[in-house]
Amino acid sequence: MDLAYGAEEEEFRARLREWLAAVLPTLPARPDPLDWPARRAYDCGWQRRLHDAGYADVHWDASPTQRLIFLEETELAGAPYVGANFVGLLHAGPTIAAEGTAEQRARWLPSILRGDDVWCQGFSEPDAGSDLASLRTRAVRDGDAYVVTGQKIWTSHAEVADWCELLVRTDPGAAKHRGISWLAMPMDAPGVTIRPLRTLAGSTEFAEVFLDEVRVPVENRVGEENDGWRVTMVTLSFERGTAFVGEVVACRRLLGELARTARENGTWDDPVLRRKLGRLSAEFQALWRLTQANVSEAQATGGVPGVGGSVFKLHYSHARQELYEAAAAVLGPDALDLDRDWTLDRLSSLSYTIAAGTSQIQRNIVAERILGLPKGR
Amino acid sequence: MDLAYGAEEEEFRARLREWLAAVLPTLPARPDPLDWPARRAYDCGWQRRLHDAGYADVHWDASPTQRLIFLEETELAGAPYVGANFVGLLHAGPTIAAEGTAEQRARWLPSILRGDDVWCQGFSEPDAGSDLASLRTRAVRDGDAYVVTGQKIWTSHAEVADWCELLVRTDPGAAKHRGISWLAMPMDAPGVTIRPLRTLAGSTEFAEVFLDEVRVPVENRVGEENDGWRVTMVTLSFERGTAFVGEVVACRRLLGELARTARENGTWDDPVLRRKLGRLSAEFQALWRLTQANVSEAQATGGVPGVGGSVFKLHYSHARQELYEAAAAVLGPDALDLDRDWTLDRLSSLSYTIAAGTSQIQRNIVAERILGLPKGR
Amino acid sequence: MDFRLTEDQRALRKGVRELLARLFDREALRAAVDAPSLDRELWRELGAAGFFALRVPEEEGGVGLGLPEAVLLFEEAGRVLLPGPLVATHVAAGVVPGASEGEVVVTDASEGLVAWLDEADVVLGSTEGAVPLRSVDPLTPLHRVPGIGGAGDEGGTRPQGRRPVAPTLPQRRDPHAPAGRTPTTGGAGVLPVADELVAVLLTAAEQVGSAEATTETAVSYAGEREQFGQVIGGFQAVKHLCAGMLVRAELARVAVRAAAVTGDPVEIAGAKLLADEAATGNARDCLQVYGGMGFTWEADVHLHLKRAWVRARLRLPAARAEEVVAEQL
Amino acid sequence: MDFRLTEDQRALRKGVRELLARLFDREALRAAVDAPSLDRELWRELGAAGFFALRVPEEEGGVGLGLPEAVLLFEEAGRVLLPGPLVATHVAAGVVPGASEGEVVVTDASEGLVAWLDEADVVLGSTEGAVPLRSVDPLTPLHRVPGIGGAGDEGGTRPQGRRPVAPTLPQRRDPHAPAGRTPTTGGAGVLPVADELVAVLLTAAEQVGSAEATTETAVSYAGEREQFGQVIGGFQAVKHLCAGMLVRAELARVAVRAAAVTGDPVEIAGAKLLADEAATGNARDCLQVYGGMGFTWEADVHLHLKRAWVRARLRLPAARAEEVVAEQL
Repeated sequence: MDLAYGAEEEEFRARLREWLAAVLPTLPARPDPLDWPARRAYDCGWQRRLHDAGYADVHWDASPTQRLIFLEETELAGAPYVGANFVGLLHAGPTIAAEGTAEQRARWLPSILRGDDVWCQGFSEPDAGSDLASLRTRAVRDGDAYVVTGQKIWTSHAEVADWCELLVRTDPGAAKHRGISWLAMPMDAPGVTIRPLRTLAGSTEFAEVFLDEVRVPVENRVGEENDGWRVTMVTLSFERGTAFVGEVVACRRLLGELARTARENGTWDDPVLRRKLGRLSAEFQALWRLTQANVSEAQATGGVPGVGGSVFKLHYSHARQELYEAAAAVLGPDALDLDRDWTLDRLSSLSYTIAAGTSQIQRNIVAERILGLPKGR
Repeated sequence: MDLAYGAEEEEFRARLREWLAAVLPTLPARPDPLDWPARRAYDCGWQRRLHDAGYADVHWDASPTQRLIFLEETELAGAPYVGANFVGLLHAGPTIAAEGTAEQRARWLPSILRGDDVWCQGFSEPDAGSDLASLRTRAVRDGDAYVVTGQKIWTSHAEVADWCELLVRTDPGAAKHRGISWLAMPMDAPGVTIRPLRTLAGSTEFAEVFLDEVRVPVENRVGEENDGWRVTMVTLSFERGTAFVGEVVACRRLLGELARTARENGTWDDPVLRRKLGRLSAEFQALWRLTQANVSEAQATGGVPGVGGSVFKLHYSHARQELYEAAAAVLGPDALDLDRDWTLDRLSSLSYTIAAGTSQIQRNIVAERILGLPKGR
Repeated sequence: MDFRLTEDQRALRKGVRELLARLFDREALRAAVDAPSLDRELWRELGAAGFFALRVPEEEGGVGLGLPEAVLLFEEAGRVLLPGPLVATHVAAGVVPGASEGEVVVTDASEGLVAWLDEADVVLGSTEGAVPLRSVDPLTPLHRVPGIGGAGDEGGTRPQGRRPVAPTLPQRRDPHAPAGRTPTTGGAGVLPVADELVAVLLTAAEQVGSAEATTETAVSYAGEREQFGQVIGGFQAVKHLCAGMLVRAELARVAVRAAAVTGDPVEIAGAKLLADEAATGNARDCLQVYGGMGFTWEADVHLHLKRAWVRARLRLPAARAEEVVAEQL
Repeated sequence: MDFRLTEDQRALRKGVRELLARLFDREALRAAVDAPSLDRELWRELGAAGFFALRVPEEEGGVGLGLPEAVLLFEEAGRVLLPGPLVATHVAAGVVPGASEGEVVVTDASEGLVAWLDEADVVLGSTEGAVPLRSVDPLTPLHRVPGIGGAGDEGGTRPQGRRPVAPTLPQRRDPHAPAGRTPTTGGAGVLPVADELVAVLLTAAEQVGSAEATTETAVSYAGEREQFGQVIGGFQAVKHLCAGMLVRAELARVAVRAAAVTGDPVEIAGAKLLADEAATGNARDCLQVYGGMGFTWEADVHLHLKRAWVRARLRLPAARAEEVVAEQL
């Protein structure tokens, strides 16, 4: 039970902090959220700077504790998010690193780390959400290529991505987890159609991707044919320990801002609200400690994440939604104003109990994998 | 949408109120809660007075609206509860009235109405709770009697009951709902052993009943052999419309008392508590209206209850538990004092989401029978 | 006592439901979302159908019905997300000329907000310095009256085109009575500003309609959507979410309808409280049942949620409603 | 940073668990419930094992460990419902002679309540006019100090046998330091009454232990109890209840342990808040999983719930804890 960081870790933190202080003022202005090419350019420019400063592979090679410090410090400093490089750095990249051939690693990884290539994710389908393994996008072998037809959904950054990590069904006769393969698909291949998907917040953060007889070379398959589900599980579990570091740091900052606003507009005098904010503060503090606990666990087990992520996500998604409800109470009528960040974030927060495994699915995972209760419905 | 009572109903209320005002002061002192024979005598004495005044069959023959008025007025006046006569008046009696032969009705009903005979219920078993139909108490035909062996649990008033409405398995080979029969068992039959069951509130409101080759005459069976489940469903659904009238009236009174206490001890100045009490008051008011709605429905359909009871019970049991949590906050350290009614009632309230169908089972009922969602797990 | 709808009330509800299905079906809803503006033709048709004049006495050319019937109307309006300042215009009928007929659009300031200010002909209450804000609900354009009910006036005070009009409204009115009739019962000050109470209750009725609509939507989706080889409505977690929605909606419905019958201010406040919770809570749960698909602009769930948020803030928000109910304890 | 238990801490926890299994198994628990009185022999054995002297410096005859280790101890105590004024005696060790060794039983007044007053040798804080009350928790006899923290003094002021003893305790102490040592850091007033903070934290640790015990009990019962042809733990409604229990317990556990490491007053208040909620909430949910069987006196669930209620009230109840945490925002 040691919450103090070691000398090496503190040195890492100090160097990073110094670098951030120097580099952040030199960044260009943040792009318009609706201008996807500008966002890509901005995010990739940031990744290039990280690369040149030696931080590009912090998600891959650094220790979980260093990663924690990196995510904490960048968030505290207000540095850009991983943004368009999310899938490349945190999903596809690690998968290729772990499961790809030497040739595949050499082909795809350096451009991810340099911020040259942007990846997106083609996993979910309209009829395969919580039940991802029921995906139906078909890949039929034709010579040295797969011919892929189907539809993907909830694909972020599809419009500006170079590559897509794609799950396809290569054996429709096998049990549903057994007939899936993992492909790297170039997004400019003929037959790929992208349709932006408008969310309830009015933005187009996601897209649908339609695949009509898209030819993907067999050499783009990572892992064995029909072994894609196992390959995918590696991807999905990769950074669970540190997945939420930035978000918890951000929430604690948000809570502070909210308290400041409440003090300014007088709602702080309402004990109902004030005590609510106190309770949320205690919860986010505990979530920060839970993050540290999960990172310590990951550090000790060589980076293999446990199911602590499900425990974390269950409470975090709830607490963050509560945070926006409290914000709405503090803002009063102004909570209906879309030009307030709070309002847009409140709308976005509605996805927290759904995306990346609904709370219902997370509770199943906790009950079955941690508590050992029987599988059932 | 008419909430005004008709002339006949108002007259019924006025007469009842007048009678209550006259009779209540003449009642003996309430018995010690631990003295079961005294409780029986008190409850039966009250039932006898109701009988002599013409109110004995208010649960059977009166209209649902009259029953609503009866329960509302007796609760408002602080009259005794149905107490030891609960099963006779509200479960066994109506079942015999609906399903018994002329001979059975003549044999058992008058003594229930007069408050001469007390009935108890032998339904639940240690391994048959939510899944009542899995009961295992066996009844084997031997000449003109059933020989009954098994164990019942959660039997109220067992120590002072004359009769038990007993569910037994008469065909162990049949599907679980199909092999059950309904018997009237005399509690003084050889082989009946009663063991009081201490609840977490420290009281012995319930008992376990052990049955060791108890002979019950076949003529005591109500309904056909193996048809007991249907007979039971009649019993269980009998007074759903008005089942909670007294409790809602009582809760609204309790809430008023709580507000008074809060005003006296200063906790009323805490907006968190005050607003909580306001919210609870709105909920109990709505529950009262829901009761009226359910009664109106029952009145219109000739007393056949709908599933409104499940909707009611789900919210009521939750709200009433919340009421005691609020009471604990008002009382502060005094909430730990067992000599306060609030504390004992708080403990008893823990059963509300369990007894007579857990909230989980009630949600299944609402989802399947009202909303038409598929049966499942 | 018979709390069920009368034959006439059932017929009224059926008629309104059919009317709205004709005037404002889902296609019209989505068209309105894409191009939000107040449809004057629709407004006049509502007027012609008696939507606004429902409580105006027959001798004054109205329908001559009461609050219970008005509540049924607004439940139906809430179900289909009918847009416009319906409550304000309904309450103004019989007082503001043209409101009854749907010729005049009336809005009002409530809790520092004014809905549909740019489209309204008559504005009740003070809207001084009101500035437009980008409303969370695409179907409810809002102006903000600075300095009232919240975080202040960072928005500044942009000039606006129209002068607010505040005709003299009767200050008290028996909520049982059709609009415009003089109170027949109660001494001075018994019912403070009955019109505002009526507005609160009708807003609550819209919330109830919305809560019922999202319940039905969720149940219907849960009965169709398959995952893990069965419809998701077969999973207890989903079933129990849906059951909770029904309970909330039912409780709010009886509360609102009873408050319409009694007209009791405390009962109205309590009904608003439960109706707000039912509408916002059920829209949230509906979204959870829908999963990702509910998160899209194309699904209607978010429209219900956003409107429910707006209605919850517009008239007697929860904090004050709780105080009103606590007050009489 | 490594938030995991060290080898030593794991060994300590294992040792304490074995010790308590020996000193206070379930049979002993139920015997204590049937005949509640403070077992002086048990108290001395706890003293001999270092339960009270854990944080007293080695040079003063103690074990010389810190708050994190104490928290592990009290988690274990909470798991098995170990009775007696453990927290007060532990905090008094090194200050009140005989406390370290378990020769002297120390209790204190907190929030208008005093636990085990009749059995204690030393009482800290003012207990003037304290009257016995029939405690909801059969294992925690309580006296009520009238007029403090609640509804007043209807109980009157019955005379009592013993005069309260209030030795002079150091008013501030660094919670990182073993008990009795003088503070080495911090200016005047930085940590108000560190002993009270320590007491709050150790009470929270007991709550965490209780929350974990009820989680395990519920899960174990859910894995055995059959209804409708399967164990009830296979039903989603039950599974999800259990999952929620684990989440609450985990969150409270990391909060309490981190607060033990940092000794930060605000973090301690937050930890108490979450621990109270975990203990009471999980006992409630455990009871719900048990159904009727949990409602019996024979099941231990109610003992956890009642003790959790008592602990939640005894030191820094939720309302104040929330204010303490809000204060620093």
